[in-house]
Amino acid sequence: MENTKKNSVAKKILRPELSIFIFFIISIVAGTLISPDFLDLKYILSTMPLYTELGIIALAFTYLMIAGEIDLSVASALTLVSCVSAVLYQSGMSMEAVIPIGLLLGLVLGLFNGILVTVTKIPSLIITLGSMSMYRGLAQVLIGDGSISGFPEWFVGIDRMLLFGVVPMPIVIFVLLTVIMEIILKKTFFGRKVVAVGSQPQVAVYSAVHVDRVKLVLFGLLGLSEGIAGLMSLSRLGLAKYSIGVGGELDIITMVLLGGTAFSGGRGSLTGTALAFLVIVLLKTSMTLVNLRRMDQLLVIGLMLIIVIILTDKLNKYQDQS
Amino acid sequence: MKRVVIAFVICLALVMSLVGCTKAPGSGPVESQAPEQPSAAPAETSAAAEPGDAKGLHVVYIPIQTGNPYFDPISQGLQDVVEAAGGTYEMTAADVVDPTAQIPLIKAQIQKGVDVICISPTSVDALNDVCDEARAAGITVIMLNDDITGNESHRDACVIGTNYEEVGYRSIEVFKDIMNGEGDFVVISATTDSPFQNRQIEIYKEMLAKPEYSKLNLLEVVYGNDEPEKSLTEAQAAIQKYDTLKGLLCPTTVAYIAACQAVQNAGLEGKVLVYGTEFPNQANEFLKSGVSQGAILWDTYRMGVVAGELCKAIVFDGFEIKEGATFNAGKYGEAVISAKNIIYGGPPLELTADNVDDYNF
Amino acid sequence: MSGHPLLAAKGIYKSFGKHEVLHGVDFDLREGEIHALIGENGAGKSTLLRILFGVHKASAGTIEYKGETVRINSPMDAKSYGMAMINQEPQVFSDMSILENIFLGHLELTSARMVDYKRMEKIADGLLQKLGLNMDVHSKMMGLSVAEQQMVEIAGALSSNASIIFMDEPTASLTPDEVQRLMDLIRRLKSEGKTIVYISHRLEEIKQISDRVTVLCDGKKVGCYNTAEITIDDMICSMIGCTLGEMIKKEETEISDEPHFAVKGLTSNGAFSNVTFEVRRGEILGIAGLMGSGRTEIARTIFGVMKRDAGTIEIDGKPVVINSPIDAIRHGIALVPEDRHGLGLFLKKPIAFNTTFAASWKIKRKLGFIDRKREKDVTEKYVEQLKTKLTSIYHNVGDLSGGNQQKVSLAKWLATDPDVLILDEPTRGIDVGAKTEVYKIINQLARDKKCIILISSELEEVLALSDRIVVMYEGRQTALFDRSEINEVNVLAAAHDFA
Amino acid sequence: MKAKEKRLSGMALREVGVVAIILIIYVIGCLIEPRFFSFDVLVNILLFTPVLLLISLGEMMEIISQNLDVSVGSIMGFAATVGGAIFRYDKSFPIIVVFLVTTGIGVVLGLINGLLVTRFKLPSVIVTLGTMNIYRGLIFILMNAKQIDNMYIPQNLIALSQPMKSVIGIPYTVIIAFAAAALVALFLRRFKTGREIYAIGCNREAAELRGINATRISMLVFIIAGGLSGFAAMLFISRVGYVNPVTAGSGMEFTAVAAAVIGGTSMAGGVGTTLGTVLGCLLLGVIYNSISYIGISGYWQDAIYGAIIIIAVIIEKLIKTRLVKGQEA
Repeated sequence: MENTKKNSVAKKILRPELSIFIFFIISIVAGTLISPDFLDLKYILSTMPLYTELGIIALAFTYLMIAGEIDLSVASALTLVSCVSAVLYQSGMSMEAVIPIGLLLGLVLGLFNGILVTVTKIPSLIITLGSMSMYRGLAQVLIGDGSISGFPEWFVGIDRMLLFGVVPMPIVIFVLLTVIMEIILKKTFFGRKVVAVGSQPQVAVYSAVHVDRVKLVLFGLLGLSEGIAGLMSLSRLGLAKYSIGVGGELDIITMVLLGGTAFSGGRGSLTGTALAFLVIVLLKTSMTLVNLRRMDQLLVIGLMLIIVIILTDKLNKYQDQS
Repeated sequence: MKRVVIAFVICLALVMSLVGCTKAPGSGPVESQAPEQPSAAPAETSAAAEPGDAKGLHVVYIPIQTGNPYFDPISQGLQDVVEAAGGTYEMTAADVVDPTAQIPLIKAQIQKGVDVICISPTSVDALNDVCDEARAAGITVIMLNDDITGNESHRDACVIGTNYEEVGYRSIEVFKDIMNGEGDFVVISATTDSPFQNRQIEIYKEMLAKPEYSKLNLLEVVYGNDEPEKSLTEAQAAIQKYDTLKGLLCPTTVAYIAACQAVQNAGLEGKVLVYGTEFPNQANEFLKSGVSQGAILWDTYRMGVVAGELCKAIVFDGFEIKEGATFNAGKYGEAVISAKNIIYGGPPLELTADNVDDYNF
Repeated sequence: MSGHPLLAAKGIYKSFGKHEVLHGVDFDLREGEIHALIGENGAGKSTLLRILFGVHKASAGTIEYKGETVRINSPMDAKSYGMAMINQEPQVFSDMSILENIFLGHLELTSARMVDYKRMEKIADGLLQKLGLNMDVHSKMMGLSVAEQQMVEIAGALSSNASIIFMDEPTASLTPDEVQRLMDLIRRLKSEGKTIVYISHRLEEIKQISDRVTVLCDGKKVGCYNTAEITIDDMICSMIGCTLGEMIKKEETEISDEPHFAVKGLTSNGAFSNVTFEVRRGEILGIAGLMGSGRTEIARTIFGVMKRDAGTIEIDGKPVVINSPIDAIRHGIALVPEDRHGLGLFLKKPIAFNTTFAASWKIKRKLGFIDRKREKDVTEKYVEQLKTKLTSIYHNVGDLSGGNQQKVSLAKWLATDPDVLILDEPTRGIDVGAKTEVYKIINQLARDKKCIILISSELEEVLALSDRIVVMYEGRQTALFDRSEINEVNVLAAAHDFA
Repeated sequence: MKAKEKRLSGMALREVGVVAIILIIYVIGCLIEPRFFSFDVLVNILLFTPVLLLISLGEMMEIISQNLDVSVGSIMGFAATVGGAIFRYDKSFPIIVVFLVTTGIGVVLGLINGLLVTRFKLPSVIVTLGTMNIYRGLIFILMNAKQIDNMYIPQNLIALSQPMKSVIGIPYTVIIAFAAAALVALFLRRFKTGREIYAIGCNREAAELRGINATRISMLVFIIAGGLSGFAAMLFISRVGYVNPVTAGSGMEFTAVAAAVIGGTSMAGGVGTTLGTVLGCLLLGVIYNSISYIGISGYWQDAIYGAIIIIAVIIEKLIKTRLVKGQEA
């Protein structure tokens, strides 16, 4: 009894998110160590919007990965949305009209993957490997490697709309989404279905869950987030270009995995992903401050990814056996 | 316990990798290429060069991309001048050619409060806001090698390698001589939307309209997207398609080397002539083996030096940038500011089998 | 014969996670004998075999080969001692040729270290002939029947010319004449001096061929007898600790006359065809048959997991359409699947999570939020009712013992308040104590006027508990016995389609 | 016997299909641009394959053994940069030796992947996503991000990929690559280990019950894949004539997966043929060239590649389901 009590306490502490939390601390310490200009909340806040778009997608991606699927086409979809929206606006459509269309397009792009995966039962990894290059390809076909800009004043610069004069809008959105989605995952039955589908699909089927339907919803959700992110980047940059967010899918997957979500599905948390998002932002910011070359940054992040996965794996194992 | 150990290991690993990387920042310590500190340098500059009195000349250069050799000489030039003047020089760049990638880099420099930011912009319009932000923070923003055409108001000045118009006219002239004024040729460009490329092609066409060029016949303009494999395939296709093809004109370095390889592969050295923009070290073999009859470029190192001198002038003697004003460009003498605050680094640099060995970049 | 046994296990303990399945079992194997290993499901037969073969690692105990203690950590080691294993569920490479399925792991090589297909073909043809099979060794494994796959695996074990062959219920899915052929083969192997360990539920087979019998019960060794000196009844007794009598008692319940649930001409292509029966409230209908006879598939089809190709499912005389478990539950049908781990429970999720998962409506507030309080109530209600032993309803199901897991699985489906409850192998892999409780529960449910369909490979169960019994053979319904006609002989005959 | 025919039809169907697509595209190409119909064009198409083929072969083995390695591109880039650096240091360095060096580097990096995957039981995609970045990063730390210019690359290496310099008019790189393919085919069909690669991909548990050391095998596969990528690095240098540490081999991993999958390698593992992968590469090569010859904007390339991957896997799915049905009936 005594022992089990200790166990449960230990369990509370040694949860998968722990590993990323450790890194959260490390990244702050390391950041302040390597650069005096680092610890400046205003500055950090102002750099966050640059990554928020990926962060938002990462949230929906967490759901998908908990359900045991993966989508490599996320960054490409983001780009395609922003490019199509830009083209539509250029062709004389009003921005008010473009926004819903952009969101809708995101939804469609997500569902396209979802339908292919659920209908053909082909691993999502390979399906989305295809759509990844297809979506970006389409964006390229659409506007070559030029760029489209010149959007209405009110639309451009979402990252410069501040809440309480310090917190940029994208971050507000990100935090809100994190909270809402975490609640849905942990407190509602839909959340349970997602977890169930990911941990043991067969059992889910026998427990009267439309596995495919759940997955479809999640792909749709992801698509929607891609739509939001696409429009956000359009607003932040005030331009669309086919090369925007190249390789973003890696950053996103990195965030999700860093957050302690199991690649095999069945376990994960939005808080973890949000933390991971912060860690990535902090690391990138501090490393950029000392003008560390991006390739070296990749090295650091790649290294961190592997370490965290191993650690999370250990923690998960610990959680399973009591 | 085991977990604690692991956690510890992580911390170690990360911190170490971080430190390890910071040890090799920017382009690392490189021996100066500019041998003599120009004697013509004005007194106050040399005074400023005294260490200790480095009243914070802090210059950061942000090229388009890391690992792109084109920018190395530019960076070198900047570095030599700035460090000779006792200032601090840093270079940082993104790993992908993504217009958004440069923004956090610039933000970081603002946060650090450097004096001058030199940027080779990835996009003509993605940087406006962040540039304004920088200038509002009292930082001089200089476009380097490329201008943000149409958004000139968002930067203080722009240093480009040479008058690119001149390069265009010069290329087609030389090309005509190589072709003995007659024959069919194909232009292999980068992408359909690259301003520089399109301007060059416009100039070619403008010249071709003239009577003395009448025998020169532009068959087609193809685009290699600046990818080696793609450019190569395009070049091969061109050679395949046109029996009468006599020349390949390439306003981009990737296409130039691809063209040379295509000609070699087809065994048409000397029968299909190649001319275009290329670095000495890349063109070297092809010029000597007679695959290519010539190449044109601008002295990128010189461009860097001029930019560096400009930074010095601005920070040390509050040099004011306006059209017509001149400043001392060190060993390259006076540099003048022309329209739209553009400064030309120097005249075009023409490479032939004979002079290519004189340059190493 | 040398003093030392060929292979001996001393004081083998093994536990999976929380609960221990082998408590210090001894086992010895003499050269050239056929040694039968019997015991109920979950008695630990397969586990013991898998430990000897290096698949599992024993928590304690030693293994001796010809008197010397050896370490067998993997099948690789086992093979090096000349062992081969025939698995209960055939382990096949469906995308590869039959030939390779036979030889993988010990491919024949030419002098040039290349795979020698010619030679393997010859050997394979020989083996398949011995087994009385004719199949093209180059065709792919995919599409073979379970029986055929089983035969191929047997051929595989033989082709490795192992001296010790473990057979884990090789006959479970075979037809009588296939079984006969296998028996002959085993005798021939014996005459060739091979040593064989043989697991089977078919005690008459064991009587037929084995020299010695080791009986396991609840992970303990009951004893080891010379087959000649022990009757089948004794075997049964020692297997179940002689408690059959009081263990399974059918409590009489009054059964309503008109059927509540019925299937007519139910067919699922490739699994079973034209199955017809009806169940009345308070009645227990047993479905008997060999493995692969289509028992489980019937359950799955009724529950809407498998495709229904023909026939109707009726409730109170009205046909209902069931295309998914969702429909099934809506019509008050529940299935407690045979495979707890693979199909029944989310092992790494809490007991409360599992108990309430299929009955979401009971714990949902508006907007689909979960009412923790009600979740707790529902769960505890069934913990109460089924006397599930646990420390906290928020611990993972995986931490419970097999018996209690099964109870949670039951609770999960009872929570959906079904009228028709299909129990597929409700006592597989749980200890005797738990079994008796499960039987009590089943009786209780019958008293609660539920229609119960009981599927089990343990004949005693079906015989003792059922009011009526449907017997399946190779996907055909061979008989439907009323209480009066129910006896072992009839059912077995029907199950083998004699008569 | 019926089963046999089905098997043939099943396997062949796929290859025949790919061949058909290749021919169709080629014919269309010829119709639109008559000059597309020439020996030199065929050579150019072949010239496209060597680097991709070698990497795809490795990727194919990974997929057959139920792994996926997205770091092969970075491995090639890494090896190429080191190889180039050697030449920059001494242009007259014996090419054979450098071949060995780059291959060796590939082997080591592959080994690292393999260790991480097998020791820590991590999904290979994730591990290699990590190492993909790490390897790329290492290039920069080691090479300081400097391009190795054309003038440093020995001519006789470049000559390997020049038709004119080859006695039979087909560049040596092509011959080398196809020879390698032949070896891989032999290895996979005729050697114990080769068959065991299929076995662990088909049903790992069963394989282990048969006493096959699955860990050892998948380890080996990672090493082979790495080695092939390292070897490919030299062909890359020979083809491109200089090494840019950023672009060298980036994105290659996805093209390689595409080639393998188009060639009929099943993501489910256990299925895939060398011939199929070779055809996959050729298909991509034909598309690549015809795009240029017909004069379609290069912008279409990625879109087309992506679409083809998706179509390919769906076709595979259809064939498979049809087969299973056929055999059940």
